[in-house]
Amino acid sequence: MMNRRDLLSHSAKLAALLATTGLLPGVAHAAYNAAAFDAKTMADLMKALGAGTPTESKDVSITAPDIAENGAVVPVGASTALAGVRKLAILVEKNPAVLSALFEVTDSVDANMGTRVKMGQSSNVYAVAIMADGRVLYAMKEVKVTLGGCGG
Amino acid sequence: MKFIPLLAATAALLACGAVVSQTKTASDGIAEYRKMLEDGNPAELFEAKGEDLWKTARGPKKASLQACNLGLGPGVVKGAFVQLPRWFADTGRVQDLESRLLTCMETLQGFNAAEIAKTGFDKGEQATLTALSAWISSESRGMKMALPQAHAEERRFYELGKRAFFFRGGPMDFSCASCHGEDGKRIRLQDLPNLTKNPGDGLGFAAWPAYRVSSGEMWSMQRRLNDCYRQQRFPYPGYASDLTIALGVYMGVNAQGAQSIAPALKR
Amino acid sequence: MADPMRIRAQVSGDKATVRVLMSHEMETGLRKDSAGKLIPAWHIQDVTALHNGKVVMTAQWGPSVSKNPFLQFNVRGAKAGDKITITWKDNKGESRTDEATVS
Amino acid sequence: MQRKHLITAAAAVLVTAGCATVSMVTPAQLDEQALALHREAFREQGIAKLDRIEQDLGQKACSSPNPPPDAVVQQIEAQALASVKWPTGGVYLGDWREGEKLAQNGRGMTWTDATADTKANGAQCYNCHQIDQKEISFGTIGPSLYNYGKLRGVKDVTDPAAAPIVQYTWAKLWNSKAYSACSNMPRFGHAKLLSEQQIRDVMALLLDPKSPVNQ
Repeated sequence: MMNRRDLLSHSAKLAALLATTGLLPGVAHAAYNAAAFDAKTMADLMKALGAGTPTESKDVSITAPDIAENGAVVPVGASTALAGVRKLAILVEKNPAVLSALFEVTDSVDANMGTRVKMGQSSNVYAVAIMADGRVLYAMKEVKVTLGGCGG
Repeated sequence: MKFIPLLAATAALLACGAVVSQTKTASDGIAEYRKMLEDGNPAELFEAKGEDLWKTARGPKKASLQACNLGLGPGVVKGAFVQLPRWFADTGRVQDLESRLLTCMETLQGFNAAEIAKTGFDKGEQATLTALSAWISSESRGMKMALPQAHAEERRFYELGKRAFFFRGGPMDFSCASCHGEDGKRIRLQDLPNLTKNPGDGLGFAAWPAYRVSSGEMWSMQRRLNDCYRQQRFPYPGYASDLTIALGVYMGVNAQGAQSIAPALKR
Repeated sequence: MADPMRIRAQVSGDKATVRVLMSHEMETGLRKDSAGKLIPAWHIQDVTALHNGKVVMTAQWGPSVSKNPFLQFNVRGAKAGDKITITWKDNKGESRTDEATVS
Repeated sequence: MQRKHLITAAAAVLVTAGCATVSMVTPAQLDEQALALHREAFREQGIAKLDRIEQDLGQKACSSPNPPPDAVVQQIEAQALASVKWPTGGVYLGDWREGEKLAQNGRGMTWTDATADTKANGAQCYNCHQIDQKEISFGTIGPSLYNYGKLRGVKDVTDPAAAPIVQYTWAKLWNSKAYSACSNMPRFGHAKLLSEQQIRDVMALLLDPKSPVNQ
């Protein structure tokens, strides 16, 4: 792990660089897909992403706990060993909007993304892989969200 | 009402229904969840901030805290956390980490300690204290709790803290001991450390400050105690008041030898 | 300005595991304050990861990513001494970039 | 932090006089000092006024790792039992569905709660007890209450044979100290934490043969 001081001074330089160019070096960023993040169902989401009908697949894995001690932080991972993955998505079925995170992967990273999401209640959680050949594959797991502590 | 005592006995006999095997599964599930969160504790973000705040010249006197004596000599941070609260000759008081930081912020940096003590958590210089305690505690990570008890005041505070721990009051008759006085108890699915003795490495006093997952906040020990009193339905305890410091001495001395994992990650 | 990220990038085999903690409220826009007023959404929308200056991954996040977000991924072919750069941008247009050296 | 406490000052005098040890301060003096520490530390906030740290007989007697003497225990229990207000019209049971909601709810009476009205309060049962088996997140400070009525043979709450257990349960909820002077359980009726109707609903959760608790 790098020294924190170095990290700070380095990032200050970087920030200065970015400020002068006004651009991130070499980043062609897709515009934020607001429609996808408004989608209430998996079907709506696929429409917003311009993707086909998803099918369950053993080649896609979801990592999530059986029980979450608190819904504010639920660790979720999506991965697949398949080649030709374009996007990986993490969905929570019963959240007000189903999509939590959408990753655009390149050949320079494993198709294996981990993050943490909020869950309002117990729900199915999905890892979805959108493939270069148009296939949409998913894995699903139920996560129980428990009430904890004194509750006051 | 004559029937009642007899029935009470019957009821007591019947009271211990079976706790189903599902419990074990739930506890295992929680353990698995906690393990998944171990790597990447957001407390790190506060540690980084605290280290910066310690070293930055701030306050009316434009001074850093690097000359602050946390008990092991001016500027010595490593190992200081596991020996607090302790007696300080310059103030003539037993002080916990946050009380001591207030002293340093006042004497070295020229802040008004009483004003900061009155400020709400996470606001203004209180946010500074939270970050500082996160970093200072992290500098003793893995060390064993070793509160000194050589000074008479330290021993007196232990006795006062013990009394505070068992003090029942409020509309629900709660004391600290209501929840933390026995082994193997839980509130909901959360294990309750028995704080009347050494509850083990990284439990209870040896786990705070901690990042609270439920609120997404960094909590210092003072904040932890403040919320315990809130949940006990007590009135509002003064920040770094002698009562809270005495409780710290009681829990810290009981935890003697326990390894500190602060700043930890909590529900 | 937003607080710095914590980035750890560690070699394991022929790749490096990158773990990032970001300091952000990630307000959902669905919560109310104590006065009953809706707190506006405020969350990271875009994340970009660079390996020695080359984009290796981008992400879009909604408000349901947890407060003080955590991100983990593996960069193929990354070696000790390589640079990993992470940038996030939120829906208010604020952004933050930090860099770490693979160890 | 300029506040210098009298007791601290007094202790400092002892210290400077030399050879000060805790043994020089008697337990009774420490008790007094601890009380003073409480009075000094707390301020009122919202609905949490300072009268909350004024202890009654039972609170005071149960503020120690050791139980109070037998005579005091009996006094506390007798007072508690005498304090029980029996339900108006002899109606002991309400709606178990409402009872379940109350059992789940751990809110009320803190300084962040707007009102001390019983309507704002939960009964907090799951914090300490297993009740409905479907709820896996339950505490273990109190005994399991799963099958509470069934285990005690309550098939019809209006049956006179069920009266003793029904009445015991009511009294336990109203003032838990009636059967155990230092019980950890709050005095829901006596301390005005729950209304009569709310207690009826919790009673139904525990005793109604139709309640999921008794399946």
